Amino acid sequence: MSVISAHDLSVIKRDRLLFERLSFDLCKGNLLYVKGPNGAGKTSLLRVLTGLVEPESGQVRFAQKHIKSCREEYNQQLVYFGHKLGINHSLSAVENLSYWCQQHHVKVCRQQIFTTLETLNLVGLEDIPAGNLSAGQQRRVALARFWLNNHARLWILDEPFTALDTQGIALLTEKLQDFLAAQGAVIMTSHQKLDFACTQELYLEYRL
Amino acid sequence: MWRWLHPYAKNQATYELCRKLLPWFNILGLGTLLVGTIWGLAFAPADYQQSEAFRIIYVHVPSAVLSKSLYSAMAIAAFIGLVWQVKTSFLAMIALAPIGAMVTFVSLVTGAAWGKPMWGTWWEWDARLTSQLILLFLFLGVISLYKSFEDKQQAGKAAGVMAVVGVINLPIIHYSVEWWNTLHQGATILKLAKPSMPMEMLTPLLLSILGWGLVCGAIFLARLQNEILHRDLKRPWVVQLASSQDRT
Amino acid sequence: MHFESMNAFWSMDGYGLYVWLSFAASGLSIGLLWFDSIATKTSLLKQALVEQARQARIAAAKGDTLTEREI
Amino acid sequence: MAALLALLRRDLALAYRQRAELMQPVLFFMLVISLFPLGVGPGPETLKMIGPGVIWVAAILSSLLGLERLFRDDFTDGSLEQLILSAVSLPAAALIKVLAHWLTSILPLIVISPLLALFLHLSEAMYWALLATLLLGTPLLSLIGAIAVALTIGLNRGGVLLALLLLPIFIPLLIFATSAVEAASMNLPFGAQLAFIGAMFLFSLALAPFAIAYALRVSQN
Repeated sequence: MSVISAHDLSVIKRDRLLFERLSFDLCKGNLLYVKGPNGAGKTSLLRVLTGLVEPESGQVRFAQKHIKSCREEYNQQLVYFGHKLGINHSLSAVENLSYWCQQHHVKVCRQQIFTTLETLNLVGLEDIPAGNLSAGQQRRVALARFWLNNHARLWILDEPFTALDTQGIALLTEKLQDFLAAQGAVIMTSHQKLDFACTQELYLEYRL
Repeated sequence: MWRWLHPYAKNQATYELCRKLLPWFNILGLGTLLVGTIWGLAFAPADYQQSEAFRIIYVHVPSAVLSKSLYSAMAIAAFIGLVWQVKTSFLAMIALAPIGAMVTFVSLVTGAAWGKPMWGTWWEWDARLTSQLILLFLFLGVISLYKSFEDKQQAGKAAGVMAVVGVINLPIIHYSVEWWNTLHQGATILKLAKPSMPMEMLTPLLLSILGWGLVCGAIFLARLQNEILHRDLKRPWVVQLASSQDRT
Repeated sequence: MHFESMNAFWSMDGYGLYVWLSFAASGLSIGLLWFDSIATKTSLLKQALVEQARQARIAAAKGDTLTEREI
Repeated sequence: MAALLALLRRDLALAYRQRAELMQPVLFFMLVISLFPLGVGPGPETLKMIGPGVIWVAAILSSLLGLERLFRDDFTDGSLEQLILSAVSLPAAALIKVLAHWLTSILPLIVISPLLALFLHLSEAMYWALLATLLLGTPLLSLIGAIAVALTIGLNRGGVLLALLLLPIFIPLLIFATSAVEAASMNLPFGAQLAFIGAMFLFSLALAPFAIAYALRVSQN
């Protein structure tokens, strides 16, 4: 069954046509791997799919409904991991995450957040301001959302492996596989080589 | 309905429409403006109180009348763009803004030049002058907001919000300034009795207003064309147009 | 003609400065904006040609001919 | 509802952690006001006459200084993206953020206003009128200011532009507020002016959240 589909999407950014008439259909348990050189519009495509950016023409449908008409429902089922982490530097990891969970109507207790951070190898860093953490550690804090939000059906990740060490990459890959096995759908970009079972590929060309 | 059309057809069609209308506006506008101005300057009788100085009316009133209507037009264009997502509408909005600013500026300068001989001062914090000055600031605000964005799509939306916020505020500003002015009436302004204007003065005035309107319309069409060209610079039709113009 | 002589016309009964200032300012403002609109148009069309030349260069570098659809 | 409360709590906690930064507009407010007696002379009558206007102009200027904080950090670190993609309705969230901003950056100005009234020799009746106009009028500053901040958030250099966009729109507020205080100084009723400010406040309370939400969405393009 289709989770998210794009119909005739065209996107223009800063007066440059990134791509046009792009369509695809992503089903449960599948991963869409968006490839392409820098500047081809991968990030823009992902942002259009989340509904943050409006396409020049065409539409994105979530469970057959236009995402504009079911924004609230869509947002509850979606976790987006972008270039900007959404981690406030003055708040600690725990504060950041518990605030995020409340925003997304995810019910978690403090203990759960601590155990998740432990899985992500962040023991002892839970209570210090996130600004004092390294880039990779901050990314791990942001990634903890995928462990905490258990009612999402669609994950959209923009270059999730950047700045992660090998162990971090392994952790995330494993988590992605679990999610796909549990009938989730994933859209991601990466410069890493990916080996997942059910992978659809989408290649964006750089247009001058 | 637009969805069915070719995505770029609309801008091109608008451009063509502008191109067809432009000569008419140019000729009619320039003609009416010249006739109105020369009639007003040289043939209309002098005012019995203000003598020849009253001739400033033939530029002051048209610019003052147009300044408010241009702001409304700009805000309406912005509103259409925001609500019905008509992208060409934002282009019309930003084409109107500099014209509105220019006209408002003219009305301020001519107002000052009229005020000096009549009231003895270039500038008076009079209700009309003050709200006209604020109107100029609102125009400049919309223009500079639009210019600050590199992504013109986003720029149109942002400036559109500002234009609509401004038009909601405009009456509030106008009445509050008027009310403030009646409280702070300093040196009494010489209020001139306004008898109904005789025909030989009124006709050139109406002609001038019409002429200004048409000339502003012509400039608007030209600027709208520019905005469309700027937006579609990389589209085939613009390239074709450019090379055909280049050959001639 | 309302005025008796050209001199009377220029002096405007002593209000010449103000009247002519107003008309000059108006004419100048309209003229400048008009000029700006036309100048922008020519420069935009030139830019379009530059853009086309750039596209042609890219196409040449890619080794195939440029069709308009690809622009 | 819980999500909105969490947002309010987060913004207040953040403001508390950055309290040094929050003090700057307050100090600016006091400095601007103390420049006036130095500039126009210390005569109590003069000061009393210009006092209400000076306090209001200073309040508007210093509120502009703090406005940028409203969405700037959230925009740069990506929290805004996550907020837009959350289950909370964006206009409500915007209203909460404006409320938090008012509580943390404007309320301190009102708190120190008695001191400034003393500086400028305002009478007691004038002070109460001033306080009433500040309480009703400054939320309006925050609401309308938030629209302009949301519009300019994507720009790197929004500062002066923000003032350029906002100051013309604040003029009616300035007029009604200062005239209310002036009326109070002559022991005249000033209910009408307050009613006007109140009406403008309610009007913007109803519409501004939607404008802010729209502007925030545009900022993501």
